[in-house]
Amino acid sequence: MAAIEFNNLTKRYDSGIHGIHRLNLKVGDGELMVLVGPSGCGKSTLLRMTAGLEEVSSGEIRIDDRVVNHIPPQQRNVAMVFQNYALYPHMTVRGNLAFPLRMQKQPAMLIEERVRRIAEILDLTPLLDRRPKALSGGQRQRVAMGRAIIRKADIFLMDEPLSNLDARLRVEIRGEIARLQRQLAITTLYVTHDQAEAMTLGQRVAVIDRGLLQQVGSPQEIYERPANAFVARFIGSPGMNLIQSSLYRENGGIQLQLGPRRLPIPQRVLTDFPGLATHSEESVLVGIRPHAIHLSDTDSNETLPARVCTTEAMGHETIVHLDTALAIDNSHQARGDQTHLLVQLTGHHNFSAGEQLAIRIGIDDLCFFDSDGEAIR
Amino acid sequence: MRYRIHISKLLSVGLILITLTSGCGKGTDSTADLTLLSVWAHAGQESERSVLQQQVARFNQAHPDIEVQLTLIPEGSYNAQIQAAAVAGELPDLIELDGPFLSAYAWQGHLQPLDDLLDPGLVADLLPSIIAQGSYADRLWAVGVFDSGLGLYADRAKLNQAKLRIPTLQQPWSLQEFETALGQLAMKDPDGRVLDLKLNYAGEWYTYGLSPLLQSAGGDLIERDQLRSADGVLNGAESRAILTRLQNWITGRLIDPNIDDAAFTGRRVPLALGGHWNYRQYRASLGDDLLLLPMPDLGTGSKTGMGSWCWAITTTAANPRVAAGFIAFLLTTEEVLAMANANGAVPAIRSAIDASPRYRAGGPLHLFYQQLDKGHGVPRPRTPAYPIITAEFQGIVDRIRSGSDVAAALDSAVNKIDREIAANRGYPLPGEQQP
Amino acid sequence: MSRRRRLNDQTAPALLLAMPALLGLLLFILLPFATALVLAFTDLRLGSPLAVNLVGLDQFLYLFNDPDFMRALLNNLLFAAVAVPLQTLLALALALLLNRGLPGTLAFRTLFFMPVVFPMSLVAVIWSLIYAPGPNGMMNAFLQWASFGLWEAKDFLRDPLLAMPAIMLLSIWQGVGFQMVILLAGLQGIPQTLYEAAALDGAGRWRQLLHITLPQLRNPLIFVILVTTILAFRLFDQVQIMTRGGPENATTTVIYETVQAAFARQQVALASAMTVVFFLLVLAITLLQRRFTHHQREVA
Amino acid sequence: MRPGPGSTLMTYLLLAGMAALFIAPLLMMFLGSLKADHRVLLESGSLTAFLPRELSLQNYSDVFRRSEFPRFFFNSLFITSCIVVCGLVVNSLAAYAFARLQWRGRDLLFNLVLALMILPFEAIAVPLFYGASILGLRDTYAVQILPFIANAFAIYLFYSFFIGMPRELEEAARIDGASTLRIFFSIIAPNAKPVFASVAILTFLTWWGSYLWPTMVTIGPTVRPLPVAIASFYTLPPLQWGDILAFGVMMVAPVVLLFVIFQRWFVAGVASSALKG
Repeated sequence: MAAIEFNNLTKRYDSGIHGIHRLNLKVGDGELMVLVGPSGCGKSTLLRMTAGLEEVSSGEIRIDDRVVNHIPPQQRNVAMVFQNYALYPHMTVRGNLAFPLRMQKQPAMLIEERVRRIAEILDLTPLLDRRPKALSGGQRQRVAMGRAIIRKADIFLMDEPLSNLDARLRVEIRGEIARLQRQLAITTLYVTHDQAEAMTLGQRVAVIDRGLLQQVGSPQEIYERPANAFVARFIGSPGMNLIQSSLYRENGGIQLQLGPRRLPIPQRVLTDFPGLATHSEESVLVGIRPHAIHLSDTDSNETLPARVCTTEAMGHETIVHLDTALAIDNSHQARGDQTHLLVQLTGHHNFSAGEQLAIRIGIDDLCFFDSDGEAIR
Repeated sequence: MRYRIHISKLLSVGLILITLTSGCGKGTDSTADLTLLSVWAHAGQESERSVLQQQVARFNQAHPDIEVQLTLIPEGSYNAQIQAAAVAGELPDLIELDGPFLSAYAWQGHLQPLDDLLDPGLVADLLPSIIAQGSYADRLWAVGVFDSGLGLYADRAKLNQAKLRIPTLQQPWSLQEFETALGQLAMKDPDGRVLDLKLNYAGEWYTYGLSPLLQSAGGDLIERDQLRSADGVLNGAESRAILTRLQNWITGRLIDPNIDDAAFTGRRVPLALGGHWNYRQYRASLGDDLLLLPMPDLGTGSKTGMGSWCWAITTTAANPRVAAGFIAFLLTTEEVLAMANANGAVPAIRSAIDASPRYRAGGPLHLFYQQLDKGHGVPRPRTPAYPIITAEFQGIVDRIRSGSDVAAALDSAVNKIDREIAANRGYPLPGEQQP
Repeated sequence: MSRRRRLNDQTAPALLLAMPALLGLLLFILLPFATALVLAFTDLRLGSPLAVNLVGLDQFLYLFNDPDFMRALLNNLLFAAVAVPLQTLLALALALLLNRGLPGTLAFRTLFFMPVVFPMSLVAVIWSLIYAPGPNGMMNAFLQWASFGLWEAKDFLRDPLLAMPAIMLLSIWQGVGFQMVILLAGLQGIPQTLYEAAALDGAGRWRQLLHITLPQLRNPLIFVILVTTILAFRLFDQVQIMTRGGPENATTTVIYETVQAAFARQQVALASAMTVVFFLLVLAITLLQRRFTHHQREVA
Repeated sequence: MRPGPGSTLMTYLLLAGMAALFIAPLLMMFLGSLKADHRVLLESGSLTAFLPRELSLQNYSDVFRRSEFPRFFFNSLFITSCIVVCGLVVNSLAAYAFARLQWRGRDLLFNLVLALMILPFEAIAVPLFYGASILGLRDTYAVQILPFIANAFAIYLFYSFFIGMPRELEEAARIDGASTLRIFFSIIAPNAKPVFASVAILTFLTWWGSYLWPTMVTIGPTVRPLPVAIASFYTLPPLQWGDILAFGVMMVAPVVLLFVIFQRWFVAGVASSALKG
């Protein structure tokens, strides 16, 4: 059991690709920390530095208060599950499971016993004499897990362990991993690019982009109070709508320009976001979760006209792409271009393209970001 | 298919092997008070090999305190191997050498002179040709237990048919007679090819078998006094003339190419240049029709080839006396005869000649002995340059055969030989003044 | 300074692992070659009691004025110029035939490849028998049969005109399987879709061969040509066993001359110079090939 | 390229013709080895060369009587096995260090190794020969083995294979606590069997047939390998073709047997040598 601490951790590559830049993060003893971010953001690099597979350029990594920068992987007592599992193809499942213990020169009796137990836990007993080639994806994944947990490492490192599985299996094993981790209470760093996986699995989630730590917090916190426009866009499916907008000081209050309309910001919101006062007379980004936008039957002062562009029917919900007078921000995109306002409606809705709708945006559901994308709080 | 080779095990075996082989050199077993005498000889014909092996066994049995260890080396690379061993200082105590290569070894300082090691009585009994071939710079370095014989084998019936005179050593065929004989014989011959020069042999045979023609005509391979240059000798008028004649015989279709090595035994030709080693087979084929004739006198007398394998003691030999003892043993009458009977060569000592049914007076090969005894044998040039001389002469014969210009071939060879001698500064003896 | 040791700096274990091989290469390849380079500029003759001198380029000058050595070079070039294209064409033809995937292909491939596992020394001996002079020799008999009796029995290995072709023939026989296998692997790597596309575009068998097969085979072809060319310059075993360079230098080769100079005549310096010339030749061929293949990569 | 029936026939005809040319020398060697010496040359000019008549194993027993065949065979086997096995160890280890380990001077040294690849053995035979002579190593096993263990081309073949192996396997093993050597032997080597097989076969073929070097360095029959033995047996008078061919058959039989059994590996091994460049 151990806590991990990254202090000013930096990884530079000769090729100029950014690795990790001055990252500070603490992972508590027994905690499951999910590192999430788009591919190439540096999250795997962080994991591999923790494992000792990559050199640290500057800063330090501490495991249990011990600086491990120069300690080779063999001596860090960490276990790792690789994206492609890295099972030893020439060994049987039994051989794979036993390998870490054999490296520790454990007595054969004990190895046998531990392999048997782990196989039981992971339901691998009937597969013990097969080779990896003869296993299904899920089975391989379980062997990889088994190989990691068999040796009672201080730390688990998991590098996208579910990405090679189909969607159903992924959900299933996700739960299993969470259960195992709680049961074993081993400090775990879990890397994924899938925000949903991050949100369901992590006790805390660290969002990373372009080598920089964007935000750390519980899934709830990250979802509700994204630290910046990137996190706002990245977390949630679909991500938050970001609208270019401006604040105006008028009549002693602050008003928000939202498309053609100017909305006064009520006092209770200003209390929640005291920072808004310092950003009046500036352009800001307004974020709103797609599910917080509602349809309105009547045009009114509080509604905006919108035209249906496309609809994605998912069965239990419908996502509607709307053309509006709102200027959608494109500069903080995490996944693809977006020019429409997305609205997430529960239930099934039938709209035809071009249909005119009126939408209502509740002022209480908004988040605010300054022009750099930092959250205004 | 499943390959359950454990590579890691394989690899560890490999590592062990590395350590083993790097340690395993040659076995050096030596027992106390047993004098070891290492001997290298060429692996000749099977009969020759087995006689030598028997001789070694006999010697070892007769001398319980001496152990002769014999190594037989293939003839093809024999000289190269000895030279390489010399470089490494790994020469055995006693080596067998092909006569004409002796000078090179002696000059390089690998041999001990035999003058003081052999019993003068024994030396006196040796054929003069053996002494001649074994001498270099006025010392005796090697002695053979047999010498070689070269002559013209002839088909008596055909010679009689063509009404030709049977020449003798006292009165050999002259050049004119020889050419007339060729012509006469050719007229009666279905394909006109009447002489076998063993052109299929190639290699050292060319120098051994054909250079006596050169010498008989007054030419030579190299100037014999100083042994410094071939210029004016090998490409001199006499050499050029006789080799041109030789070329004419070949291109004039008088010579059988002897591809199947059966020109004479198949009685396709009535005349064949040949050596003592041919006798057994020829006799079997021609019976009483077989004649052995002296080489023709092409101007300066009948000349023949000589020299063969001989024994020399190396400078590395710790016990030259023991080595000389082994040589003396090989030169006892019985042993000389044993070997000469096996390979058919001319026994090296007179006492053995007398005991040899073939070589004694009246024997069918007595001529070979006479040629050697009476000084008709010309040793191949006794200079360390001999290897290049013979290589060049072989090249000359090859080029002549294919009809190239004789003078050009000779000049080019002379050029190479002289360059080689110059490059070695004329092979100065240790202590000799440099020119 | 000791803190500079980096986490993944594995110099110590790496040297341990690489050392035996590096040591071997150094001792048995680099060092001897460097020695040859140096010796080529001296007049060293092994065993000679005379002192050694530096002679500059004399040995090289000698070589290029030495008709034997020039003949050896010429023979190597001749061998490369004749045997290499013939062998490559034959290998290509065999590979194309086998690539049709007809039943029994495996047996044929086995057969064609079989001579490759034969040591050249054995091949030389077998073929010496095949080339036996006189009408009893297999090659003579075959040619006589094939020419309806017009062929006059020859002594192949002692005929200045025939010796080299004879050696070429057996070399091709022994080596063509090697090339064939490589070309076959290359052929099997050509996507079938290319042929289908070409067929749809109306290309016939020949045009497919010309415009798809050959361009796609470019790299394997260059490889086999290079290897065979280098082998042509390394020619030795056959010559040593069958003809000893003869007749009249008709089959002498650079390596044969080198071995003769070094081994039979102890002319170490001269042999070293020959070694250097030989190496430069091989180097030139290799560079030429590199150039060709690189060109190809840029295009593709 | 789907051949029609006509071209199929044509293909078979061509293949059969070529096959006849390829098989004739082999068949003649095999049958000749079973015939009396004088018949070999006599019959080689006619189709009787290929007729299995009056065969006997006499030549084979003659070979054993006339030469030390078992010794030569052992010598060849021992020398070649040592080169192959030691070569596999030494070259694969070096290739692994070049392909996977981080160390100073690696790239420089590797480029040097690549450069050595184009240096054919013949170019160093002469100085090597004198080196061996001066060190008194001639006529030993060592001199026929040691110089050929380290091989730049083998290193290259291993290197190409290792560089293509997934890194994760080694990383997993490192995390599992395996040392560098341990990783090599337990993880890398077992998963690189194809390249080990290729290199083993190429090395074996090269040195089983090696002739130039052993003619230079062997003197007597003690450490003489088969290629030199057959060459000297061939020049050893009297020339008895039956015996010579029997010698040849025995010399090549094990290799042919291996080839027929492991044919897939032979072919793959040879083809893999072309993947370079």
